[in-house]
Amino acid sequence: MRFSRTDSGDETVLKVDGTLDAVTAPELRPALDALVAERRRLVTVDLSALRLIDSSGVGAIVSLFKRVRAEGGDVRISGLRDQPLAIFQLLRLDRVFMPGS
Amino acid sequence: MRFSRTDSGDETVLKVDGTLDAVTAPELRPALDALVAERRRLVTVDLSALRLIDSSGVGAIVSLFKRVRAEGGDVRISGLRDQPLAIFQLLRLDRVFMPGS
Amino acid sequence: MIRLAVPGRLEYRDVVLRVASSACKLTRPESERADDFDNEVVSAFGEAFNNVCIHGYRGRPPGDFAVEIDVEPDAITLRVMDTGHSFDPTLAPGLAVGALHESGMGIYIMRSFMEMTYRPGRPNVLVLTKRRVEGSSGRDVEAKTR
Amino acid sequence: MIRLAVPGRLEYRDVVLRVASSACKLTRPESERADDFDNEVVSAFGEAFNNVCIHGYRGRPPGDFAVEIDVEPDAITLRVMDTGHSFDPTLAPGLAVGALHESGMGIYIMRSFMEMTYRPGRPNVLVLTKRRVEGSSGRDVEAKTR
Ligand SMILES: Nc1ncnc2c1ncn2[C@@H]1O[C@H](COP(=O)(O)OP(=O)(O)O)[C@@H](O)[C@H]1O
Ligand SMILES: Nc1ncnc2c1ncn2[C@@H]1O[C@H](COP(=O)(O)OP(=O)(O)O)[C@@H](O)[C@H]1O
Repeated sequence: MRFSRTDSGDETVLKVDGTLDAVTAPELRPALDALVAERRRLVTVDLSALRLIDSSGVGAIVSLFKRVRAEGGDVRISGLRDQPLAIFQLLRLDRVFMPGS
Repeated sequence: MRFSRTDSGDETVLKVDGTLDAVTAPELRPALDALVAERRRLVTVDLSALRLIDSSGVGAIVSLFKRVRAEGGDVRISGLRDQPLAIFQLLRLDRVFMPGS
Repeated sequence: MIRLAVPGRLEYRDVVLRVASSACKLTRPESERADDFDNEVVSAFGEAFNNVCIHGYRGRPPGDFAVEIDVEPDAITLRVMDTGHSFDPTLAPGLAVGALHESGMGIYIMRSFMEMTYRPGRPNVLVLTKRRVEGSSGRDVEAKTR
Repeated sequence: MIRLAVPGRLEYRDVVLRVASSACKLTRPESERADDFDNEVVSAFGEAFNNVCIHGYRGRPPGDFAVEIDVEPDAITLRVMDTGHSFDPTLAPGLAVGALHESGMGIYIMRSFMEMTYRPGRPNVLVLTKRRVEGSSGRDVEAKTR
């Protein structure tokens, strides 16, 4: 797993590549906590280069979503495909994170 | 393994992607035999998208080399990198197939 | 049959999932590419592995995570064995669809994507099976989990 | 320890090599990428697998190809076992460097890239070992095979 964060105005793009799972989700936590602490308005999680996610990875993103919303912000997901798309569809989370689609 | 052949004048570029090994080298044989039968002058084997090769794969390319040379032609390799490069260097074949480098 | 055993520790997750993913390829003609079948098998099996490491060996030195994989044309069976805590999978909370869970999704993912049976014991044996359906696609999943 | 067993047939090559390649990652910090070490281990081990399938089980129904992989920080040991024909690796023809061989390169590749021992028996046991050398790179290979 590798991630990169890009801020522009009120929006933050968090790009997460590789595998987000029980092994790597804990490594992402501090970056997620920082987004909440900084009360970012709009967080777009770019998963276009994510190959694999598991329930721990989904849990980390859902936790981010709840906490950012609690501060009045929003979280979107972009670029979902392949195995991560299958998981988000199964859990009906595609509608939560991609309300337009 | 996937391969594609492109002829332009006297030159043929044979691009081999993926893995060329004991499993897949036999699948490439008919394409190699055709190059020999057609007495191609210059064959460039493009290995820029080859991830893995083994001694069977090397054997197939060496066999192509010998037979094309016997007909007065030549075989070059382009794009060698990673594991395939390590194998060609070990066997001192990089000098045979990339005489300029 | 493919047999694999690793210590029941999360650091072996990549080894274990690569075997499952490569085994999936043996269920179809070489020309076909990875598809929903593979994604669903790897997803379900990955949750089984996590659970053994996280729950099965919680509070004790980790034993092995062992798996026997049977590959047929069009079907795969993964027989997972561990010597950790047993559990009752029927007690796993049903998932309120669309609700925002942060955990408790593992067994739901396994059951949705594959046939699953569990027999507690020494070892505990969890069997995950999936058959390729003629003309199947992601749409199958929707139907099955409704 | 990682233990893997598959039928000694070439179609299992991908399964077997993916395990070795993933095991290599366990020998280094997560941040470092695949490197010469991995390439050389996978190359050598792939030749060992081919030889068991092609020569070991020639003319008989294939038994298993089994491997035990020991991973330490900075080193890997692969212990390959098969129940096929035995052979004498010291009789393998030395390779005339730069000559155009079409076969007979497998044992040379194994010996060049890893430490190798072989003990014929039931099972035959081939052990391949490699240690990461401080500040090592592809240049090591040149030195070692000269
Ligand atoms: N292999 C296992 N060994 C022991 N307990 C398990 C195992 N798998 C699951 N469980 C139990 O079932 C519960 C539900 O599992 P799961 O749906 O995967 O969600 P989560 O792992 O997020 O709790 C776990 O919290 C745990 O108590
Ligand atoms: N696992 C094995 N079982 C039986 N014989 C083997 C085995 N590995 C190698 N050999 C013998 O050693 C010879 C040299 O092997 P190798 O250097 O890998 O080249 P190649 O496989 O191309 O012949 C083989 O031709 C075979 O006779």
